[in-house]
Amino acid sequence: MAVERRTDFGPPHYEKYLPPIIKENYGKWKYHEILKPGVMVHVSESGDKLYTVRASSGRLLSIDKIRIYADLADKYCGGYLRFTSRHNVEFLLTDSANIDPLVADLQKMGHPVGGIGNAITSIVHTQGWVHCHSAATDASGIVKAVMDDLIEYFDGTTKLPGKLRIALACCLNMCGAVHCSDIAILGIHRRPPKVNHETLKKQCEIPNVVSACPTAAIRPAIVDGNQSVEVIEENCMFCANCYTVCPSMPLNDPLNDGVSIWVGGKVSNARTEPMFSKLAIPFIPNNPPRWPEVTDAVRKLVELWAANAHNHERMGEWIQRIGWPKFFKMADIPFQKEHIDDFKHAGLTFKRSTHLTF
Amino acid sequence: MAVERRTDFGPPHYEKYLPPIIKENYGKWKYHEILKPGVMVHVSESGDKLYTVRASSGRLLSIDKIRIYADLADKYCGGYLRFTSRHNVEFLLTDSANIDPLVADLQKMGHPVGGIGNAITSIVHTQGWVHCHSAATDASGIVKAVMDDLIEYFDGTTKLPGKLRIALACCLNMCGAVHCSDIAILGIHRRPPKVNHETLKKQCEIPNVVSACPTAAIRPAIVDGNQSVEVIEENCMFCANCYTVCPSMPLNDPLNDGVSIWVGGKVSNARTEPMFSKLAIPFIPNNPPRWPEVTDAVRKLVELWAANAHNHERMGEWIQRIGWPKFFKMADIPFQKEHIDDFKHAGLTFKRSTHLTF
Amino acid sequence: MAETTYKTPLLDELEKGAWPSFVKEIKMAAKRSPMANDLLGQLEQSYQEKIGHWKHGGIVGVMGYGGGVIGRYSDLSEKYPGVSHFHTMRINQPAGWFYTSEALRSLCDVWERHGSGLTNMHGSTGDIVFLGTRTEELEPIFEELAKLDFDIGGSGSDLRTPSCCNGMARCEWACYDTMQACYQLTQDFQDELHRPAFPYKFKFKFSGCPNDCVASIARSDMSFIGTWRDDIQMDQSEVKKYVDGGLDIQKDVIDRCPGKCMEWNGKELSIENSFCVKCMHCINVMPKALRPGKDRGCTILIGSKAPIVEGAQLSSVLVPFMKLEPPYTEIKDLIERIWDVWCEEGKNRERVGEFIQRVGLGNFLEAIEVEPVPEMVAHPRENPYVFYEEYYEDDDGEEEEEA
Amino acid sequence: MAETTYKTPLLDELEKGAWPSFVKEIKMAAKRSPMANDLLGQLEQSYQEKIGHWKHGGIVGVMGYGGGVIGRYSDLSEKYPGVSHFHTMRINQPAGWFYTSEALRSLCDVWERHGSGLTNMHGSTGDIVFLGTRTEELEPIFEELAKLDFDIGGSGSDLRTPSCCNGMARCEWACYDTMQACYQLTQDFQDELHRPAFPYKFKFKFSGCPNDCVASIARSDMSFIGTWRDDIQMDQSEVKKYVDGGLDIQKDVIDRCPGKCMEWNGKELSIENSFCVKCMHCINVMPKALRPGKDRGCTILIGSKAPIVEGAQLSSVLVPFMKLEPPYTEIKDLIERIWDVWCEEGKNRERVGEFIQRVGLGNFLEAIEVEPVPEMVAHPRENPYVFYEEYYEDDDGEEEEEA
Ligand code: SRM
Ligand code: SRM
Ligand code: SRM
Ligand code: SRM
Ligand code: SF4
Ligand code: SF4
Ligand code: SF4
Ligand code: SF4
Ligand code: SF4
Ligand code: SF4
Ligand code: SF4
Ligand code: SF4
Repeated sequence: MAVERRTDFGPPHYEKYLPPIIKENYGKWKYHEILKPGVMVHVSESGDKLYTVRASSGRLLSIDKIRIYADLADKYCGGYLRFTSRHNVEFLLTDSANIDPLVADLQKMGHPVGGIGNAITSIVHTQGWVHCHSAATDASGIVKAVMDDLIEYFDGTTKLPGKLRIALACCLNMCGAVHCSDIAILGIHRRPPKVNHETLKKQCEIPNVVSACPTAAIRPAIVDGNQSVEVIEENCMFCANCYTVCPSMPLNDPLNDGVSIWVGGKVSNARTEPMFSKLAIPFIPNNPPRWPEVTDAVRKLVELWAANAHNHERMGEWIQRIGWPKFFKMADIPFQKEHIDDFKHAGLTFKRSTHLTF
Repeated sequence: MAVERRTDFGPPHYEKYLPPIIKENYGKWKYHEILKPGVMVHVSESGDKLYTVRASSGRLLSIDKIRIYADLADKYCGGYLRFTSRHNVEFLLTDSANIDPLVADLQKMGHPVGGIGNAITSIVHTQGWVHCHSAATDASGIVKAVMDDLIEYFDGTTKLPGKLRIALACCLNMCGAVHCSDIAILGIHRRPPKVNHETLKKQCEIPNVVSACPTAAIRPAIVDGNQSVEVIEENCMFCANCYTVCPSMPLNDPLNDGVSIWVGGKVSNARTEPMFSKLAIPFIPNNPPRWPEVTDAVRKLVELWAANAHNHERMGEWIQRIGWPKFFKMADIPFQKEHIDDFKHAGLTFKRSTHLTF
Repeated sequence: MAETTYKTPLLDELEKGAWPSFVKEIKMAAKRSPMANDLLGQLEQSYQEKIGHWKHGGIVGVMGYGGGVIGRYSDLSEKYPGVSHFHTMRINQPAGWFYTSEALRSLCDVWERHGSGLTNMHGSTGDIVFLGTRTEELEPIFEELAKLDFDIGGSGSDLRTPSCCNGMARCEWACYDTMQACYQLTQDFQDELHRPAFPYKFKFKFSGCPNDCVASIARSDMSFIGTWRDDIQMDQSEVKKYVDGGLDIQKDVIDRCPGKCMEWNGKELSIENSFCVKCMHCINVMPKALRPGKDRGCTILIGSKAPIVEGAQLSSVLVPFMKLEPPYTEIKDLIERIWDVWCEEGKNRERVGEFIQRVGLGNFLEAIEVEPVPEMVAHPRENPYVFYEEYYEDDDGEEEEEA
Repeated sequence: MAETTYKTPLLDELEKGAWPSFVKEIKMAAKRSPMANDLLGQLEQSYQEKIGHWKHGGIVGVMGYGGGVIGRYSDLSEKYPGVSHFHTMRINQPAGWFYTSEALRSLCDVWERHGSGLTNMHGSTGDIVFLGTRTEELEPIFEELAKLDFDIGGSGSDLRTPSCCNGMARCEWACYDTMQACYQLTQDFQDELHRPAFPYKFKFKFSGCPNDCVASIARSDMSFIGTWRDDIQMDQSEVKKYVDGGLDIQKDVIDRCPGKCMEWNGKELSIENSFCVKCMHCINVMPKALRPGKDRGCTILIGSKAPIVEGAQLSSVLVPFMKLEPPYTEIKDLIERIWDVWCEEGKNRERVGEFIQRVGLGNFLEAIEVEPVPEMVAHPRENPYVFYEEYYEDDDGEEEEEA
């Protein structure tokens, strides 16, 4: 008989990977200070100091690059490093003399150091054309183009009033959880699913397909003798939930796919409660490889916010203070029908007071 | 041939009823001052002064009382008077010497003078058992009992931090528009309609009845050979919309009807945007003639607000500042399932942050 | 007339106390009116039994009018014949609820001759409410009222009796002439007021400033609320007097300003008016020192209503700013476009606010030919479910119009 | 291995610029891996055509596990055979994403042997993502990973790989031990993580304080966010230093405090802690001077998710305050009660947040045996549509239980 296969052992225990200084000061950190862009120190009650150098990883990493990280970690910090919740890489140093050489090495290899404090940090993003079947746009490409353009705000060259979080999701599934970002770049379809009537009955359960549609745009139908479904096109708002449950209903369409831009979301409870992002620019066509209209639009938004926000005022807090009418005017974005919510709770987004500025 | 009957001539022109001082200063008022409880003066750019004495009318007035008002108006102010949007009567004087005698006369006849400025003014209310078929409680009786109890806040004996508006509606139709009141007293049914299967088919259109129900609690049924409807009782939330469209579905029920108390609504745009009232006390049984549990509950709420609110802070603004958990604790009201919204937009009333106090 | 004298031990309890007693009023009226007397009897029984005794209303009215009367019948009419019919008449009040003693007396006289002698001054929509009469009295009442120039108000699925705050007549803050606007639109829409032809009721209310003293934002399908576009008028010396008089201007005014746009340097108040949201608070607190600006008009909002059926709504901004002045052409055109669309596509018993939510504000605006502006929303959409209306076809690359 | 060298003029544009280039990474990997090479070719084609070339995923996995692998096939597999299979493996990251160089290297070695050599460090749920391999490699990879103690993460309708901020390991504000809690609950719910048996996915995220550095309130069905109940710890001399150092304490701290509970008298800062909503702002601005209180624990919130289908949600308060400490019995019991109810009554593809909205939070609380508290709501209900559950019967006067 075979040896029983080991399963369900779970992830390795994190303690294995903690540097000694962390083990010793676990739960005993007292305060931190930002020393320069991308570099901070945490000071323990014991007086111990832990230096962190943060660099952009790009997220999509080859094993070659990871091995280089490992080498750097060995060289400067006993082999200890981590990644952040926004996919940056962080080196954990105890010797402050190692900071500058490490930073220099990272910069040399094209991994800018920064993203700490009042800065723009890495864009949380998703798969796009690199791996996902649902993508209405590419993820890595836009992210690269946008961050190339915004690098001054990552590496500390240009100061900002507060943190600004950008996220990208390549379709409405929003794996990048862009719904609560200062600026969100969201891939969108704009053409209803093209039903493949020949494969549908085989690949999909018709009742599931019908019930998948939040706007009841799908109904069963016999087409060319096939049991299939039809889409009432004017009821479709391109969520692609039908496609998720049924491969025979693709929405991907080069002519109509593109991105929308959303602003003013946040996650932290700092000052204001967490907020959803709101629609700013309904549609920008895909324009690979560098999506110049998207990088322009994002830069304009960043600059507008940077020039006008108070200290520690996130994008959404700033807009809340000045009001959306002023925002649309200052951002020079035409306000359109698309901006007005018409989903289930739409009525609650209407302006139900006379608190207006002129 | 008969003379053509005059119709559609509309209300009389208001100018006929304006005192000369108003005609002369129409649109030219400069400022006003509150002289004492229930008495204010408006000063015109011309220097003219118009004194207003406001008294509670009670709203349900006999022609005898109206004639007495008319006499008072003749005696003190050239026959000019008006009623307010909250059903108080206002006498419009030009001679300040007439103020005190008028106030004395009004008080003598049981019509307290007050309600101006930071005070409780008359309760906007509805018909109740005096005239309406839908009433889950009486209107005038509760209003009388509550205002007897709160008279000190109307006549200026006890000062308040701001305006406090109470309203009463005897059923969910909310003719008293209680949905935006600092304190709202709302008649509620708590027993599903008792269907009169014999009359239903004759009196009502079954499809209308079925579609009248917002929670789909009604379905067509044959009962004892009659075409009728049945009510899925656990889906009924007692809105009585079915009864409005169909007399054969009464909800009135002495054992289960009563009132609920709502707090924190406002209409004005002053400072904060208008707000809906929120449920404070889910149910108090009808206890005529003086509804002591209701008067107690209202007084407690008024006192709590009065003792704790800042200047110009309406009930809802105060609660917003301290938070609902503190409100429930201070008001000593148990928080129950009933307080949690479960209608269409319920999810938007949940606490979606960690902004809590302990 | 032979009349029962009812024992009313419960109601008698409501003659006590400082507040005016409706029981006393009914008793006063009962001295002369058997209807009022029987109301007393029936009401006492309701108090005993904790239930009303009115039947579901029937349709009654005056000739040529479809609204203005609420039919009401007792379910104890044998016991209380005086209230076997007990209909309500809604009489359109004069704008601002101003009266002369003479006008009131003549109304009382009509009501003494033909009804219970009981009224509401006023109903919560704003009408003079004549409380309790018989079907056969309706026409004579109307005839007599007509002679006094008093017409009937609305009820049913029609325009309801509009109402307004006293505005320019007695308030320094009125930003447009509420009483004139209310009067004029009432006159111009008499047919809509008297002949129910809408999907459901429709209410106008006119408030002269954002204090909204007729609760228009909460209680009318179309709310006209005065406001201004330029700077708040300030008299610095009067500001100073308030402060010297004990006003804590920082705490009670500046810290409460929703625009966060005021500053007090110990001597002068300054306001960054481009951030002022016209809330009225500072003006309310210092009426001698501050006044609304001079470029005045109103914000028009749409859709408020009580909860039945889809939940209560406050009105929402439709026109951020409009001068509301005679001959009111622009606003009347707008109203008619709204009614056209709503009458065409609204469901039975669907208030305009519910209708807008069902069809979508964007679509509604297109139908009534109003451009969307950001002032209409608290914020743009949060969900990505956008009904983009056009797409390109693969074959020809041309934009195609959908829906 | 015979390999095409693709011309990638469009992708090459993305090698330029200051940000790390994913194209460079793919090219680096392509040197060794035909899979990565064909990915490059297919991606260039996507860039030319503005469309992805992946087929709808199929179900693939490792023995005994129902999740953790996302099947992926090219729709151009003849042209790009290297990506005919291009499955993703989700590897459960160590809590807090801490590694040693050695651990990373051994992961790389596994992936060099069996996959494209491309990864995401990390996926947006938090997993180590191995990007691109063939079905037949899955089992060998798992075997090798197991030797390294790395297990697979979640996918499909199961518990997804939990993640946490670095908490006590490197942050002075952690109010509970996020890494321990994350690790322990992950271990304790291995079965739920590996064998999809829920109505839909379910995510845990752990943040040590209300700054919420893993976005748990926006991205997890159950959000654990550290907080405290007592007073903020203050060091007045450090406060003074910040002010002396140029901090505008009034404008940048006090005026921005949502609890409106701070005062600065020029020398000392005072906080009315009973009004502090634990937002972290003042602490964030003055980390040397202020610290969270000492009575620490966490707020547990439930239900956040992306928009599909009912619209996006943030998590809402379920437990205002709980000590989150070993052996985590109380929280595990609660989680199990929640899963029981949701598994029993949730519809297919209904996230727990949607489920709660459908059945009503009150009913949900009853089912999971949690008492309602006002902290759970932003405000009590505004609509009067209350499902009172009991009424008296006329005949016997006894209270009857409904529903
Ligand atoms: C390393 C990381 C946690 C981890 O375990 O990986 C982290 C670490 C720290 N965060 Fe964070 N945050 C991290 C993601 C987040 C996120 C999540 C996200 O962005 O997806 C948030 C919520 C963002 C949002 O609200 O949309 C977040 C909101 C904060 C805030 C609140 C900022 C605000 O004003 O809203 C602070 C406080 C501050 O910076 O003043 C904070 C503060 C900090 C401190 C200062 C905490 C400390 O004392 O160690 C750490 C370094 C600060 C910095 O990056 O500026 N961290 N922080 C994450 C780094 C991400 C990155 O690579 O850039
Ligand atoms: C006479 C009347 C208008 C009318 O045409 O009939 C009126 C008249 C005045 N109102 Fe009003 N309001 C009147 C109903 C209202 C209403 C409507 C209601 O209560 O149903 C509101 C909205 C209430 C709400 O928000 O729920 C209202 C909200 C205000 C406010 C804002 C108060 C606030 O802080 O929220 C002010 C400003 C103030 O008092 O500081 C105000 C101020 C005033 C002033 C001072 C305006 C002026 O300069 O003449 C008038 C006398 C003040 C007073 O009563 O204290 N009036 N006022 C109404 C008297 C009702 C009564 O008999 O008590
Ligand atoms: C008389 C009056 C109450 C009062 O004592 O003041 C009243 C009385 C009735 N209202 Fe009302 N409503 C009265 C003002 C209101 C208001 C307040 C307002 O207009 O400012 C509202 C809330 C605002 C609104 O329009 O939403 C109001 C919202 C309702 C509703 C719910 C409408 C909704 O869309 O939610 C109904 C139910 C219906 O229409 O079927 C209703 C229905 C009724 C009916 C006709 C009962 C029925 O189910 O058919 C009541 C007749 C009572 C009777 O026998 O006398 N009444 N009703 C008010 C009219 C007097 C007047 O003309 O001046
Ligand atoms: C790989 C990853 C994106 C990434 O590049 O990082 C991802 C990729 C996919 N997600 Fe996701 N999701 C990923 C994190 C998320 C997140 C973020 C999070 O967990 O913090 C969300 C938003 C939060 C949430 O759970 O709501 C997310 C919300 C979705 C949804 C929408 C779920 C909803 O209830 O609204 C779907 C659609 C579905 O489940 O059918 C989805 C579906 C998918 C599928 C499986 C596509 C599908 O339709 O079946 C994607 C496979 C892509 C591929 O081929 O590689 N993915 N997905 C992330 C997982 C990596 C990891 O394990 O670390
Ligand atoms: S956001 Fe959409 S397209 Fe992008 S990875 Fe997620 S499911 Fe795929
Ligand atoms: S994309 Fe969404 S809205 Fe359109 S048919 Fe599919 S499920 Fe319905
Ligand atoms: S609130 Fe209800 S019971 Fe009262 S008058 Fe209006 S419809 Fe009648
Ligand atoms: S009272 Fe309301 S919820 Fe109950 S059956 Fe009638 S319409 Fe439905
Ligand atoms: S709404 Fe404004 S203008 Fe009208 S009475 Fe009230 S305060 Fe005066
Ligand atoms: S009107 Fe209101 S918003 Fe404008 S300055 Fe005065 S208080 Fe501020
Ligand atoms: S969530 Fe709080 S405890 Fe965790 S890393 Fe961020 S700031 Fe520190
Ligand atoms: S944590 Fe936030 S709410 Fe509490 S005192 Fe500091 S700033 Fe105010």
